Amino acid sequence: MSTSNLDIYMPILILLIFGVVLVSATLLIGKLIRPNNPSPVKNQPYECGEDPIGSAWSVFNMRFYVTGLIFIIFDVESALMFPVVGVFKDLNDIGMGGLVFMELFLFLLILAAGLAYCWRKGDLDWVKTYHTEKGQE
Amino acid sequence: MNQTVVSYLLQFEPIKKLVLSLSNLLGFNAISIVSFLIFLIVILIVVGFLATVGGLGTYAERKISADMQARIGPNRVGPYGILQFLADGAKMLLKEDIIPTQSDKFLFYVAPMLCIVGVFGTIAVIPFSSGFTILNFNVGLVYLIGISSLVGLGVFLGGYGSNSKWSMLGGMRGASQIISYEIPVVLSSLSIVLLSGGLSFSALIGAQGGWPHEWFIFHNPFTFIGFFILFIGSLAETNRAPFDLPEAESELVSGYHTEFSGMRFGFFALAEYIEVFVVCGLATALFLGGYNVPMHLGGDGLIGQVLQVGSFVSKTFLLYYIVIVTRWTLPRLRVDQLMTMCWKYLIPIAMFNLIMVGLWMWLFDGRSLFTLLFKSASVASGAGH
Amino acid sequence: MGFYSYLVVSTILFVLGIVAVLARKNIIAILLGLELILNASALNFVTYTRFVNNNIDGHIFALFIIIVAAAEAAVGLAIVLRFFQIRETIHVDDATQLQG
Amino acid sequence: MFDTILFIFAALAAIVGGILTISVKNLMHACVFLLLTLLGVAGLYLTLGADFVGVIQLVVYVGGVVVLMVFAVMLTSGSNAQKVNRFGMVKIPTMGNFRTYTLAGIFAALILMSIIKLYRNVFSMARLEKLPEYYPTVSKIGHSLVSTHVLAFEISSVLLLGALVGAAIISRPKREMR
Repeated sequence: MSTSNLDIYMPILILLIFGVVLVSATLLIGKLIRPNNPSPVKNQPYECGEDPIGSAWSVFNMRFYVTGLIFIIFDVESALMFPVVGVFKDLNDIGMGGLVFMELFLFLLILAAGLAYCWRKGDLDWVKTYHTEKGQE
Repeated sequence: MNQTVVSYLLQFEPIKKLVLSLSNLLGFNAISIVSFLIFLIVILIVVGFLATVGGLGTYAERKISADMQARIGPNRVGPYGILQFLADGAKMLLKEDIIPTQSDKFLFYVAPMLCIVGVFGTIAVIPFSSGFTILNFNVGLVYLIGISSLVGLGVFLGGYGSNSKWSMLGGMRGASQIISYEIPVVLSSLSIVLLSGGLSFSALIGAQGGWPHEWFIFHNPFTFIGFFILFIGSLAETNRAPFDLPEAESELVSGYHTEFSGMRFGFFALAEYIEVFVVCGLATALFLGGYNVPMHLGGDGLIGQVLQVGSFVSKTFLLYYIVIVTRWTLPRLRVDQLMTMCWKYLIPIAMFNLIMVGLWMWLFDGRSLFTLLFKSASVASGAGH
Repeated sequence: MGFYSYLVVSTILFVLGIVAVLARKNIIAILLGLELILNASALNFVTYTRFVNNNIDGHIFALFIIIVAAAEAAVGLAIVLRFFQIRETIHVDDATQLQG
Repeated sequence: MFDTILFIFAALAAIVGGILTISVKNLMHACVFLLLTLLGVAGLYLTLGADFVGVIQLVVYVGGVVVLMVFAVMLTSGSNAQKVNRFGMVKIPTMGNFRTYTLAGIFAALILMSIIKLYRNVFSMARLEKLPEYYPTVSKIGHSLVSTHVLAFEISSVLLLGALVGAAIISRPKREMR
């Protein structure tokens, strides 16, 4: 006697729904018992007592995007490496370890080249320095 | 393959009998209903336990910091102030819920929910013991990494939805920090997957032993470095000091949850403290032997399970303590230092580690350093005779 | 659940993606529609693997679709951001430089 | 019974998320609903027995692509959100209006018809008599990635390298622009 196959995903669904329900229910219950006296000043965003100037949804610095960009490439890379790394031990036991190691090594080497390129070109630097022709700055 | 707590409990006669009698009563196979009930009960227990851990985490944080700074800390509610977290929770529930007029109401609701859902999703695969793991998913490690990335999105949307400059900066920093530090964590856990040859937590932990020399942290020099990379990355992923830039009190007021009040803030805090437990559990499971008990004490029975839970939870709490002490010991990094540390130190070292662990695996067939040393020592002593 | 229900879901996703690509004028919204289309196609591959021929190739195809989608999102969004820096807009009708 | 429940939840999440993704006016909300769709599709993968593809969907899409989308939305929003584009066509620019949706709807109906025509072949295709048991896919995927599909595995790293370098070049600030 064992659980049927898809039943194993039950806890995941229960937990996700539980999280949603917990947040909604607590906020709903809280609505009944907590005070609610909004005022225009209270509902301002907090900026150390000053009146806020403009919206915060303004154009941000590009470097956050560059971080996300390099991240997603490495994220995808690790996602692709998970199954290969997972079978490395099995294949090593039957004497194919060298081959798989070489494949992994090549894969990592190509991506390390990408990282090295970004490093060399200064994409990894947070404080960007721009080299002008005159060598100033 | 996928073991669950239900399949463990079904070994016992009373539960089998319950299923059979219920099936006879209802006229169809009641296994799904019974497993649903068991899952619900176990999940309620585990979530209650982790919520208590999260609450006590806030208490421990304040008490330990008080000890380190020669203060007393919370001491009014209950003995030694241990019930302080309940008082805090009640206070948060009763606080007024302020939503700024300029903010995005939908995101204000979604952001704490994403944090809570992301953390609760990880609970399903935490390996408390060989039997009492809620779900021993055969890709548990990847699942944990994937579902916990919801937290980063919640942090960002919380900062964005507030429409306040401080929140915005905090959310931006938080998101870029969390995603950046995910890479070293994934790379160093990949090296452990390489050694154990499986993606489920039972395979990862089963490849280790009860004694410290059988743990993966002491398997070879590279995994020793890998542990620290994973631990640093975990600290950064949970926004703990010295990486608490998203909520840096002294520069960003309170970071991404500046505008959140009452229970919404409470959810962020709860998610953070539970996530610290989860990542400490991850480090324990990957590097510190997980739930293994030395000499397999207690066997496979119920006593053995309790000992395994004790082994896992005590190691995790030790790491939790280290996390808290670290917070009150080290100063905060600057943003550029943070990014430099991630991209120029941790990731290259982690990639190098992965390759070297692969090489070690290939050359020594996955034998640990201690096994090799013992063997050479016994060979030497055998030659001496 | 049966074969058809998965096909219905993936078809709906695909059509929704098409609608997003055609109706929206914001380049990022168009990219969101593209993600829907790619998801629908990957879902179809996995469905065929389960119901038609039980080999693993459909999963691998889905895996590579996900990978290519991620790479496409990275490059596409980089182009969008560059375009925004130059033209200060992300309206697709403003991207007329190549008209000559 | 639970497979049906899981399927219904996942399919509802996917479809409702998809409809909201293409219809809401706020782009950031559209990204959140895209997240719902992606979670739903991950759930559908799980019901199809593709556990590894499902969790990779979580890792790559939820952890990566959506974050990137959200970053891009934030980096391009702001100053000129209410500006009319230079053709002066629409009040709220960029998110489409009734006319574009009508046209897209007609076109999508045409595409739907051709898809249904294509599906006629699919429906007549020989299918498995008995559905296979669920099995762990990750080791099979790993084995085929190092044997049959090894070229795709290695070339995908080149693809990622190209994407990284290309996107880094495109998004790099020009010197004179500051």
